[in-house]
Amino acid sequence: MDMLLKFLDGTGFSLMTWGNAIMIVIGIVFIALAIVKDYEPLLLVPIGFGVVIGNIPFTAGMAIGVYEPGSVLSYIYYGVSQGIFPPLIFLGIGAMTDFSTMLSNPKLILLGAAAQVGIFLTLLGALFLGFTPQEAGAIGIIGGADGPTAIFLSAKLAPHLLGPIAIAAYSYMALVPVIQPPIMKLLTTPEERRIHMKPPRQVSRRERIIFPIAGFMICALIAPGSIVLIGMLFFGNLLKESLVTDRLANTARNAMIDIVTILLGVSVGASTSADHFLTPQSLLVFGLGALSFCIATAGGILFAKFMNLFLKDGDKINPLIGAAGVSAVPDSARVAHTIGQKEDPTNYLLMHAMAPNVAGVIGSAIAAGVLWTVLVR
Amino acid sequence: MDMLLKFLDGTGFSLMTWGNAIMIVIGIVFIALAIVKDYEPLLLVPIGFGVVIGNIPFTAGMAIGVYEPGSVLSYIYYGVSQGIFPPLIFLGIGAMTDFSTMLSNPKLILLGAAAQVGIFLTLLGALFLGFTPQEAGAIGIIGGADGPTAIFLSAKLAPHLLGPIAIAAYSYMALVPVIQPPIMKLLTTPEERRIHMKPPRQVSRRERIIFPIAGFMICALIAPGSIVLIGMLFFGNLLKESLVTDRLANTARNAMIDIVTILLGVSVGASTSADHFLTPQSLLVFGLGALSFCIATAGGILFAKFMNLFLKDGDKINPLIGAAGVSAVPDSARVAHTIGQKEDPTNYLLMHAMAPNVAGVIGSAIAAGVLWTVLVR
Amino acid sequence: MDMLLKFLDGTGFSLMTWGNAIMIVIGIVFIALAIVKDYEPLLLVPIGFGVVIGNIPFTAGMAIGVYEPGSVLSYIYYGVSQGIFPPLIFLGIGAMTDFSTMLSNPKLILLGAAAQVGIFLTLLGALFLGFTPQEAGAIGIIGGADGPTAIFLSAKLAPHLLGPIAIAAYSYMALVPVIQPPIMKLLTTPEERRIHMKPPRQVSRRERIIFPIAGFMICALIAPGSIVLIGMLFFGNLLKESLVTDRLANTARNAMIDIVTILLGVSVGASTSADHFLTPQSLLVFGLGALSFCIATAGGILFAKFMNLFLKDGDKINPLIGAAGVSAVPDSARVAHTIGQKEDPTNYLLMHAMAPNVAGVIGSAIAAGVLWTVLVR
Amino acid sequence: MVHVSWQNVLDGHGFAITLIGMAIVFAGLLLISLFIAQLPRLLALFDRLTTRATRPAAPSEAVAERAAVPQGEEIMAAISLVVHMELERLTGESQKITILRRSGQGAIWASAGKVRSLSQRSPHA
Amino acid sequence: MVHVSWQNVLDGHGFAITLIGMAIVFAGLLLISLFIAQLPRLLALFDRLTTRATRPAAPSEAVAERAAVPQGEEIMAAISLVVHMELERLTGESQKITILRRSGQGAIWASAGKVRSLSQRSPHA
Amino acid sequence: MVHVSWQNVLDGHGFAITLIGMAIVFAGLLLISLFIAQLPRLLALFDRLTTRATRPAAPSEAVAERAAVPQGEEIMAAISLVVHMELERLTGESQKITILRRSGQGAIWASAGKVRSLSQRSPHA
Ligand code: NA
Ligand code: NA
Ligand code: NA
Repeated sequence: MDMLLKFLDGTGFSLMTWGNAIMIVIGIVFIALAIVKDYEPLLLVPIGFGVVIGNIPFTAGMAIGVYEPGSVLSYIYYGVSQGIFPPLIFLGIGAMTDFSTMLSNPKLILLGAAAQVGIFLTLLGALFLGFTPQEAGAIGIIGGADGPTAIFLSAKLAPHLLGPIAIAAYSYMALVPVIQPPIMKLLTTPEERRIHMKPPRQVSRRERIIFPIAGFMICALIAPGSIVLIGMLFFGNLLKESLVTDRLANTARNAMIDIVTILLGVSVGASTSADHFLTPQSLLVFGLGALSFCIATAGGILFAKFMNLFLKDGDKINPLIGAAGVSAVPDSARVAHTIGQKEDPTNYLLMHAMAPNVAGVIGSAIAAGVLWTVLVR
Repeated sequence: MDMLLKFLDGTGFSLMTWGNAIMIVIGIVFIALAIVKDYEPLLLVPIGFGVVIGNIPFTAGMAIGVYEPGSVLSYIYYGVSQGIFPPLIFLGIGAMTDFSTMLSNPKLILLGAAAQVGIFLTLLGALFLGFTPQEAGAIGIIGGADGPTAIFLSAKLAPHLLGPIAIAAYSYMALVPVIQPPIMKLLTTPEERRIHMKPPRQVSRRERIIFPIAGFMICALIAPGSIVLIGMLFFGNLLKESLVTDRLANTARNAMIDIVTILLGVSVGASTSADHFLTPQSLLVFGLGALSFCIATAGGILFAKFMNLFLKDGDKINPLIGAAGVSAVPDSARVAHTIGQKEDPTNYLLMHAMAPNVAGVIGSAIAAGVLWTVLVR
Repeated sequence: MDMLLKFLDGTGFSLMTWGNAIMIVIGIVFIALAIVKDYEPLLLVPIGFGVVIGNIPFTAGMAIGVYEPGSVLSYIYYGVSQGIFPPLIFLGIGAMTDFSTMLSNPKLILLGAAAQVGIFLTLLGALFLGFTPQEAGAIGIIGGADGPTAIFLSAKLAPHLLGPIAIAAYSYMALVPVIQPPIMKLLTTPEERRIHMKPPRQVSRRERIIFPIAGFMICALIAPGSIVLIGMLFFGNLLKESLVTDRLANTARNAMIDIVTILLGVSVGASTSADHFLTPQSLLVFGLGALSFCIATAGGILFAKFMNLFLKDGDKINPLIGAAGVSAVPDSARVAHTIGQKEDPTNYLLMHAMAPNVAGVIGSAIAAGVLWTVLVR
Repeated sequence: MVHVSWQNVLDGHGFAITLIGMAIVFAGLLLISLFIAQLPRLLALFDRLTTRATRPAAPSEAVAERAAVPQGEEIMAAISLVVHMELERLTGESQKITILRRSGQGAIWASAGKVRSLSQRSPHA
Repeated sequence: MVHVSWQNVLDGHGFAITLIGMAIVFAGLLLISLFIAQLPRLLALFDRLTTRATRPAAPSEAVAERAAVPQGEEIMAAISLVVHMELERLTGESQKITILRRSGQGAIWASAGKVRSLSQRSPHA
Repeated sequence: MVHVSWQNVLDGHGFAITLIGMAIVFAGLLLISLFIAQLPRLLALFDRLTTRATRPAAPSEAVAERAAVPQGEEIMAAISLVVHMELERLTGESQKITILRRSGQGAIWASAGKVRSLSQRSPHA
């Protein structure tokens, strides 16, 4: 009888808190958004289910939760907390990314740099609100709109904020089609949105092979903190472009990235138990994260308009594709394309937008490298 | 010359014991059964070869064996001893399991609960024979007829018995077509075996999506010890049923589960070196394990007959499918189907038997959660 | 301003050494050879890019490099330094190797034994040059022409030489089409090169199933140090040949071996930072490695000629296939075939050469087992 | 070795564990069973509530089903492509598949819908 | 740096290691070679012993080979299915494949043999 | 909780980090941009230097492209093979694929080129 009472005391029903209930609802909302609205389902379904798993209460000390040493979830989460999963995901992303539009129009790369202003202005805001420099750096990187980069940097600089930062980064990436359009319309005139761009030139195989090697060396020499992320990204791309290692590229962009995505998603989700997640800090992180996406979008657009001041008439950039510089591949490029087509249905911006889009991935990885180097203790 | 003698002293020929030789023969018998009789080859081939590997004698201290820190086999075995592999396998099983017949006929779920009586009566028997409560719990779970569940619970409660328990569980699962039929015939009349059941109704996509989430929450709240196993099972099923994460489900049920199955099979096999395995305790474990399968089968059948007392004529359950409640998916469901067809070749029980069959997986995972919570030290 | 200076001091430009620059060029040469000359691209591309990654200088203490605890590269390298990756690769190799030509002509197996003389004579040379016995053993194994075996043994005996040994082994394997032909022409007469061999007999499924089990037991009993490597090789082959575990064999020879190859290649490459790699010892390792390939080739050829002294006229062995005994599957078998066809275009030696070729894999794994047992401290 | 006796069972709380265990297992599966039995009714209720508020609530499923029926010429084009790609896969010269895929980029220009597949592959960055 | 000399080789037991090593390698591969050479004879002996006891001992291989020849209409059905599935795979909308597989469950009702594939997928639980 | 104030930003070197960070990001991507812009010119220069030394320098690409066009009868043979293999894959009896692959070894006898695929699979040993 005693045993039964003791067991019932340990069930989830009696240990359940309001916080857990709220988080479980959030997890279910994530799953529902992914399935019904098709918002980044490959991430929101694992994270959402992870949130549900992580908020079923349990008696402490049995090695069940993410934060208990020896638990299965803690072993999986190790790949997150040690920053192992993000580079492996970058390897797969590299093996599926086509840099050729970027190679055919190198000046668009700068738009991917300009959008990183979101990272640093958000860092200023976070400092202003009283976060430590390390925390502020980790929060700022949400504006990079790169899940793996955000997780990697938070794991290094502010592991206690990893949950909110990762969730914020992936949520806003899923919400890019909602966040960006109003800013894009606000900052561009209908004439600008109607600008047609020249079709990109054909890029040779040799250029595509040399680029990942040279690109890696430039980034890594200038910001050694980005060696691991950028290295894996370009290594994956070399596996793809060399054509002689196609079977490795195939595995990297299929079985490998899928396995890591599943493990990363579910364990990041499970790390958001209410007692760790439902804090005033998390709210601030989410607010700053939203801000950073807006600033980044604006940064890309405005820099495109700035560049147009120096460009000849036929070469002008459609400033909408500046918004794609935040990365969130390929959603923000699609948003740029869609907004452009609303103004002029004959305007195909998609491939042009891919150039700042993939440059944005490189840009935020460099930014993460800089922040890591400057802020590491 | 000294060196040669020393080397020859270290070869397997001079260190070989009778125990090793017996175990090697057992390993080869496993492989032969798998290939010739087609008994669960995906498990018996890796386990059988693992048994051969684990019983080649070697000089201690060179970091070769499973139990020597720093050896390759010990690193692989870590996934077993820490309970990491079983949840990953459940993830893959979830991604390949179709719960729709269960959803279409929910009362059959109770058969999957009834069959778990095998677990608890065996626990009583093991206690009676002088095993500690922890050991008894781990031995009882053999009756769950779930390899990963058995390994997970033994790793937590009685790691020194993991080898015999895992081998017993998988052996008897392979022998389900031999163990169950006599009991089924003994406990049912020919009229009962001829009972036809109504075809299951069509289940909507929404039901299949909601079920893994709701089912997980019910199980996890009532028995938090089952969070990890049940969580991964239903997470995998959600990946499959949501349809928007099909590529993740595909990887989970192919590359991922295969890799883990290979590593789990060969390292569990290799953990059965004669000095650890050939003990009187192992014999008792095997005896109790056989008993538990018989009790579980009887439990499922008798509960079906008990339910029939309360059901109207057209709704009666064919008690043969009660035997499928032990899980051992899908072998025991096939056995129920085959025995039913012998009595009446027009009777297709297979899909009906799948309902208690998959319910049995959930049932034994809950039982494992309860045992872990109650018995953990 | 201070911060900027401090940051600039930490960039790769200011920390770059001549050593790093040389190594980066070497890495790029590896990649170029792989892509342009098609020399073992699956290995040289990952290793080459790893060399580039490992030689970008960085501020110590930030957990970036392979040798810094807690870095991502160090976690990946763990699979190399603990010898975990090589057996997993052997598992995949076993699952893709067809031993049937070897089974159909068992006397050719001895050529795979004779070629291992390269290992031991190189060991003598290394001892002579002042290497310790452990180092000498690890250097000698380069002559086995098996990447995983070389890595496994160096990790156990001389971890500080792992980089040069692994690079040497894979480089010379890639260069087999350059190294072997002159030796083959030097040691054989045109008449010998024109010897035709009888087509191999058909091997039954049962023979192919029994071989991996029996072969493993023979090797493991005679040289227990080879249990792990040989065990995984034959386990993989059993998965393939049993036919009932085809899905496991498929995953082992695709997703699994690809993932491990990527991680092994890039982390071995990254372990060659100039300060660890550019030493006089490395030069000696490369010199001895080249020697060992030559000796191994000569050993196989000469032993074939020796065997011919005792064989009847129709049964004589074409000594060219002796060179395939070094393994380097299937390159050295192809070389034997090509050289044979130059002398007589109607002579198809390829399948005959596969027999010593795969026997050479087993031979060098046994040799590694012996060296490990004799030299382990 | 401990003695074989019923005292062991009592000392180990065997009967309590058995009763609690079976009770929890039955409770869990009974709750699931009841939930499943009510689920169609709950969904019908939910549908009535939502359709009253907005018109067609879940078009995604309809879209998916419609999209599942490929148009005539698409099929013809696909047959040749499939065979071509498989042919290449079988000959082990997978490089060419990549080349082929790349040449398909011209088509991407004209149709935003196809990019969905790209998104499904790389949702992280 | 140690001196370069033959003394090193002697101190390191170089010749003993070389001799033992080559002896073991040869012994191992020689034993394998002998075993393989005798294997057909052993199997023939085994077959004679077993066929005397029971009749046809290894039908599994025969079955496998027979099953390898697909019947006419099966092929026709498969061509369309393959093309249809590949088409879907190429368009990246893999959801539909699942739907298709599910509709195939009607067939499972009638043929127990097909369930073998399910078993080969999930043998753990 | 620390006060909300601009002093925090100054204490945390916020502006320095921002300036350095943006500078480095721009520098990195600008360098890449410049490099890419010059790359075609560099490659043309490289080609002129090498073609002066030796004749056709990069035949591998040409070979790859030529090989990408499969000959007529090869395609016909492939169609049946593909369908046959896919059929087997779909029925879940993958053993047969292995048998088939094995029977293909006769062909390997006659053509060394096919072994390339083997090499691409197992380059380690
Ligand atoms: Na970005
Ligand atoms: Na069960
Ligand atoms: Na070798």
